[in-house]
Amino acid sequence: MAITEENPGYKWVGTRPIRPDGLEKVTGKAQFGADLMLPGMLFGKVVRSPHAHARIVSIDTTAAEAMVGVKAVITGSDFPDLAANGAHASDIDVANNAIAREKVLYEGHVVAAVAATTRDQAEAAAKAVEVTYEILPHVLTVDEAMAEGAPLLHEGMITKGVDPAPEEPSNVASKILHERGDLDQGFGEADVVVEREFTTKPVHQGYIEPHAAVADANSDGRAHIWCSSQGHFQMRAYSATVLGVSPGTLKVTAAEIGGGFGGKTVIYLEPLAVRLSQRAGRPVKLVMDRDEVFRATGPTSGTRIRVKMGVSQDGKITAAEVWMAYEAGAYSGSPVGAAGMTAIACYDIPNFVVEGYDVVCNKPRVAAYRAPGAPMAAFAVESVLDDLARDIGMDPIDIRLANAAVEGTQASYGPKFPRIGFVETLEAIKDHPNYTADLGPNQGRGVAAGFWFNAGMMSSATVHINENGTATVVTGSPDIGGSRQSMALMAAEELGIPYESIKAVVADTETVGFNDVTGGSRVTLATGAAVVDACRLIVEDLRARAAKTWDVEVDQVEWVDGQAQHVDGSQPPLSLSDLAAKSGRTGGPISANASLNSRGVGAGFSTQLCDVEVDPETGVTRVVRYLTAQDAGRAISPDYVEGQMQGGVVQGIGWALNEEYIHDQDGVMENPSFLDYRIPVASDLPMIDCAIVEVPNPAHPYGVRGVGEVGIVPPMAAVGNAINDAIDVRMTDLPMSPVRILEALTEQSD
Amino acid sequence: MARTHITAVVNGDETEFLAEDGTSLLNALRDEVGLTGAKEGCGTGDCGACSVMIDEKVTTSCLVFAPEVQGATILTVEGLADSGELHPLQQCFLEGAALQCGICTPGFLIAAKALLDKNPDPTETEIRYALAGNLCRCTGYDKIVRAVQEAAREMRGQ
Amino acid sequence: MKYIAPSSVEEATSLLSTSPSAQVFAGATDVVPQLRAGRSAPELLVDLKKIEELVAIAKDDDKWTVGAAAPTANLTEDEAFSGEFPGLSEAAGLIGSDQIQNRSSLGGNLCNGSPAADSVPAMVVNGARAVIAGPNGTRVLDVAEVVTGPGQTSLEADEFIVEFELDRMPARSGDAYLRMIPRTEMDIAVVGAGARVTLAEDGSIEEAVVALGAVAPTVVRVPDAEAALVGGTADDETLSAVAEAASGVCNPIDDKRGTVAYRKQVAGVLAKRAVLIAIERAEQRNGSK
Amino acid sequence: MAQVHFSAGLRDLTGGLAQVEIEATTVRRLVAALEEKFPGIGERLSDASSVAINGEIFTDAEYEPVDSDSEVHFLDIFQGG
Repeated sequence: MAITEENPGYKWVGTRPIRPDGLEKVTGKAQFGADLMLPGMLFGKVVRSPHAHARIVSIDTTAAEAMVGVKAVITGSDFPDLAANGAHASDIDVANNAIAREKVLYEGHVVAAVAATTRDQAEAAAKAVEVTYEILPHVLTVDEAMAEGAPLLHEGMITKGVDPAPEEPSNVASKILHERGDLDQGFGEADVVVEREFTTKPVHQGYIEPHAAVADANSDGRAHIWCSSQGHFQMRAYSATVLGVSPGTLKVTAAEIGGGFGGKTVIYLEPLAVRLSQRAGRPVKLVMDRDEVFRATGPTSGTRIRVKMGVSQDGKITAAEVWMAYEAGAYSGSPVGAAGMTAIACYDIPNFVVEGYDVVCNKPRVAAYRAPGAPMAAFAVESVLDDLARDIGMDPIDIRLANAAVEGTQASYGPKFPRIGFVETLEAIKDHPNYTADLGPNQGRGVAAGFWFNAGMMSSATVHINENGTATVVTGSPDIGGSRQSMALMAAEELGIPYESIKAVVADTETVGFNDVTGGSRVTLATGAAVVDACRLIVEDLRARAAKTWDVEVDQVEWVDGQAQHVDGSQPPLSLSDLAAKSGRTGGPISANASLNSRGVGAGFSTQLCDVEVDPETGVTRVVRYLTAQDAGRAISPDYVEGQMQGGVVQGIGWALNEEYIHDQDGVMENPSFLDYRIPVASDLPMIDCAIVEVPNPAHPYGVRGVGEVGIVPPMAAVGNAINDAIDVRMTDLPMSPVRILEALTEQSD
Repeated sequence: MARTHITAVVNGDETEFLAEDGTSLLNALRDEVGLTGAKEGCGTGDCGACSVMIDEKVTTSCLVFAPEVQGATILTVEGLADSGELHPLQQCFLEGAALQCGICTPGFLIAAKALLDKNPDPTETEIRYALAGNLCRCTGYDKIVRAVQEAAREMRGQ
Repeated sequence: MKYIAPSSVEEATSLLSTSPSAQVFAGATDVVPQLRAGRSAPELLVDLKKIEELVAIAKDDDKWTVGAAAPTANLTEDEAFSGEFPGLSEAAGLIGSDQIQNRSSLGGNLCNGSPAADSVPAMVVNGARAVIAGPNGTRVLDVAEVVTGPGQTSLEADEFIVEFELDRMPARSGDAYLRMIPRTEMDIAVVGAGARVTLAEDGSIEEAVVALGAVAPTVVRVPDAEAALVGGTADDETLSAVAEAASGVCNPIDDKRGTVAYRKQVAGVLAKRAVLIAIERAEQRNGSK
Repeated sequence: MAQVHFSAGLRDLTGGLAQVEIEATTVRRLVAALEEKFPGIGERLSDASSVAINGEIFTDAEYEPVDSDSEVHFLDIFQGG
């Protein structure tokens, strides 16, 4: 079902052809991060801290270096000391997270790395690196980290955003605050007020491909890196920073990427592989084991969130008060800022205070994960809103409609919303047959909504017209979920040639202009806009060439259906292949570049409807029906828009029901495997029904809104609200695992 | 360390390779035979990305020691297409957009083939349970299940 | 690490007697993760799958014989076996994915020594016996006696299980196994419950065996539940007694997979449900084997 | 005069003011004018990477034009996944 405000009559945009890179991926030919083999290549292995917090007293690498097959051993001292060089604080954190210098701040923190001729030799050498630690007391949660007298991770950390600035250091990196109106007055106007406290655990992005990098360093200081990441230009920049070299000395080739969801926007292995390769004089491959992925990469924050909201009897939210503390892991930078901006952004609320804290603790540094920060806040806010609707006897969609942000609403984070499609997603749910489908025993139904930005940022694209009139579209945005198809569809639409005549490729850092990361739901929006711009330059060029051929003014030439036409029809049309074949006579090869810092960032909304069945004797919850409605602006590639919607939902269902980091008292992760970190499997799920809503983004040439992230924002609350509907228990702690549900049911019956 | 000489039929070809005894079949296929279609997602049999068929039985090649396949017949994703003609499952995965990043796809294709070899007309539930050993983090499984249903229909000639 | 695949029981036992650091394996589905985690480092890997008896599945008038290394897929796909022991077949079928099923075995599931092994409660309620080979020939031991604690068995270092024996299922008898996992697949049991009942001609319960997994260091029988069932029917009062007895016999731990309180409560629920399924199956097996 | 709005987190530097009016033709000039008025705010604003002008969010707005009708919001940093 698509709700379309206008039908622009596109020929390619909105169709469902086969993706350009599909064949390689169903035949096993596609080269992912770990697939590259180079002659003489060594295997690397990283040495990691077994302690959550410790001072590195000494590292003895002599035994490892003496082992058969070992070609290089490196430690933190093999990298420049950025702090001593006066580097920017955020760069120092990147470097120290890649390899520890003085202290290890979480179990799994890198302390050394080795390279050897075989995997087994590398494994053995890694075990032979002797590290002496002085174990320090650790903190694992925001509660522990914020407690009076808590051990400090960073001795000089003074909380930012507090006036006056605190004199004493703490584990609180910063405070954020958004407020409007008068909270007391707002709660005074409320007929019903609900206040609850929620907790969520760190969860991992869970991409199936572990991090992998191959580096081949030359003796002249240059190096080539192959890695799977969400942005090879970003990998180049970070690697250069950590290695202390100019980015221009590094060439990074993007391997196919086996999932990222934000977790592959940061570096882990790349600078280590380069340094090992430099030391050994041979190419080096570093690949993480799954347990390393869990222990040392990602995840997103564990949180504690308090929400108090009031409504009047007619369903108007009169006030909202939100307090949030987000774990940042070892270094500052939790997504609490985005959480603060998104927590109540779906609604037009006159009086609110949203307060948040970025808190460091002895866990791996958090990385972006799909709409970073927003899902936890939405879990809390949408749960409370559901309670309010029940208390005043209002339909859950109606209460959201009564408060929904629309064009012109002053968003809670500041500016006024441009044209947005939130109301349309709510209506799409209400109009769907799932909304009134019968529920069986122990089944319940829940609604929740979510908001997320799109990022804009920088992109470049090059379009080449081949000599037969086909085209190559080159970008530098790694294709993580079908974006090559979106690029090719927009190029086909612009050039007026068949989709099949276009090859969309992702080029290395030396072959195409700069591109920011594939993240923030930005690629189809921003890189797509660069492709459109480049195609339009090509069309201008083609018109000029046709004008030259016909000896007429360029304004006499139109570009229609892939061919140049004279406005009065006095010339036989010239197709793209005609013009391409004779390009040598009209000025040489036909090619255009476009680079931009994207404008037109849109806002994305999703509303979701979940039906669950709860076994009241075991606490097991099964999702039996699921519907997601999302404003895509314009679905360039509906197959992959649905894919993003469904994928986001299912990650959210996992987060809701079973996924969590479990640490023991020593701060050691207890479940670093797919056996015990339970992401959803096929048999856990029903089909995920999709309603693509299309309210075009007025600032994009095709009306695109990013679709990658917002789908993960509502599911936890949708599932929680459905559980509440089924068994009349409000779950406030994630995951809503069988153990927790049975505990809650037992408490309820006591 | 001395390596063992192993002979097996891989994707229809008699293939010889060397591997240390403790090496997984997965690493031997990837490093020694040069077939990198099977992927390591976990190394502990929990994700299915390394699925291959050994003597027509699907298994996770990360849990098989390389010398175990002496004399066996192995099918990897690279052997699924017949002389360049895609297997119906491959075609249906493409047409049904049943992959996003594609890292899990080789394993899903092999596991789905194993299912359809045994059960040409599976229900949705049977498909979901047969593929439960294959993790996908991108798609939410919806389009994968539909692609297997469609391939099953085509293979039954419907 | 050296790999070797003996072709006879004798060859295997002599290998084990002469190699102090040997690891026998069938599907290696537990062995490989243990090796990777550095929890064991044997010098010799002894693959038991090339020994005929170890992978055979056979029956005669008195008993079934199931090779200790036979892939569990072979067991679940054996219609005669699965018809006669649906509970054990289903339990074996729960050990991992289809991929794992082509490798996992009853012998491996048992000897790994996990308290949560799915097939073990189902073997115990059916009175399965392990035929154990060693340097001095074979001995037979009740499956319930094999595991002595988490990761520990009563087998000597040079012994291994050749096959399991199961007496043919009598008339008016049925078995069942249920487990609780948070997902629908690919998990380790948080609680497992096996049951087997034999009904008298009048439909009352003549014999009952209930065993639980994942709630104690080893699989535990629930004698009070069995006593409550025998001689009566599965009315609400009896089922409550079964549940209470099951919860009471638990000696679980709090760990990443579940809590003590949860395991106790759910053990009762699953024991009750497993008994009901076993009775239903017993009612359907009203005669021939 | 452009209407400039400060998030609550910036108001320690504006003496509690939530909104001011500034005459400027680009965001850069606007920030310079604000720095004169509220010393120290310039650095914080350049760290807060996003700026919304009339509802449209820019990652790097330094040279974006503003005019007397513009509504300018300085937003906290956030990252996408």
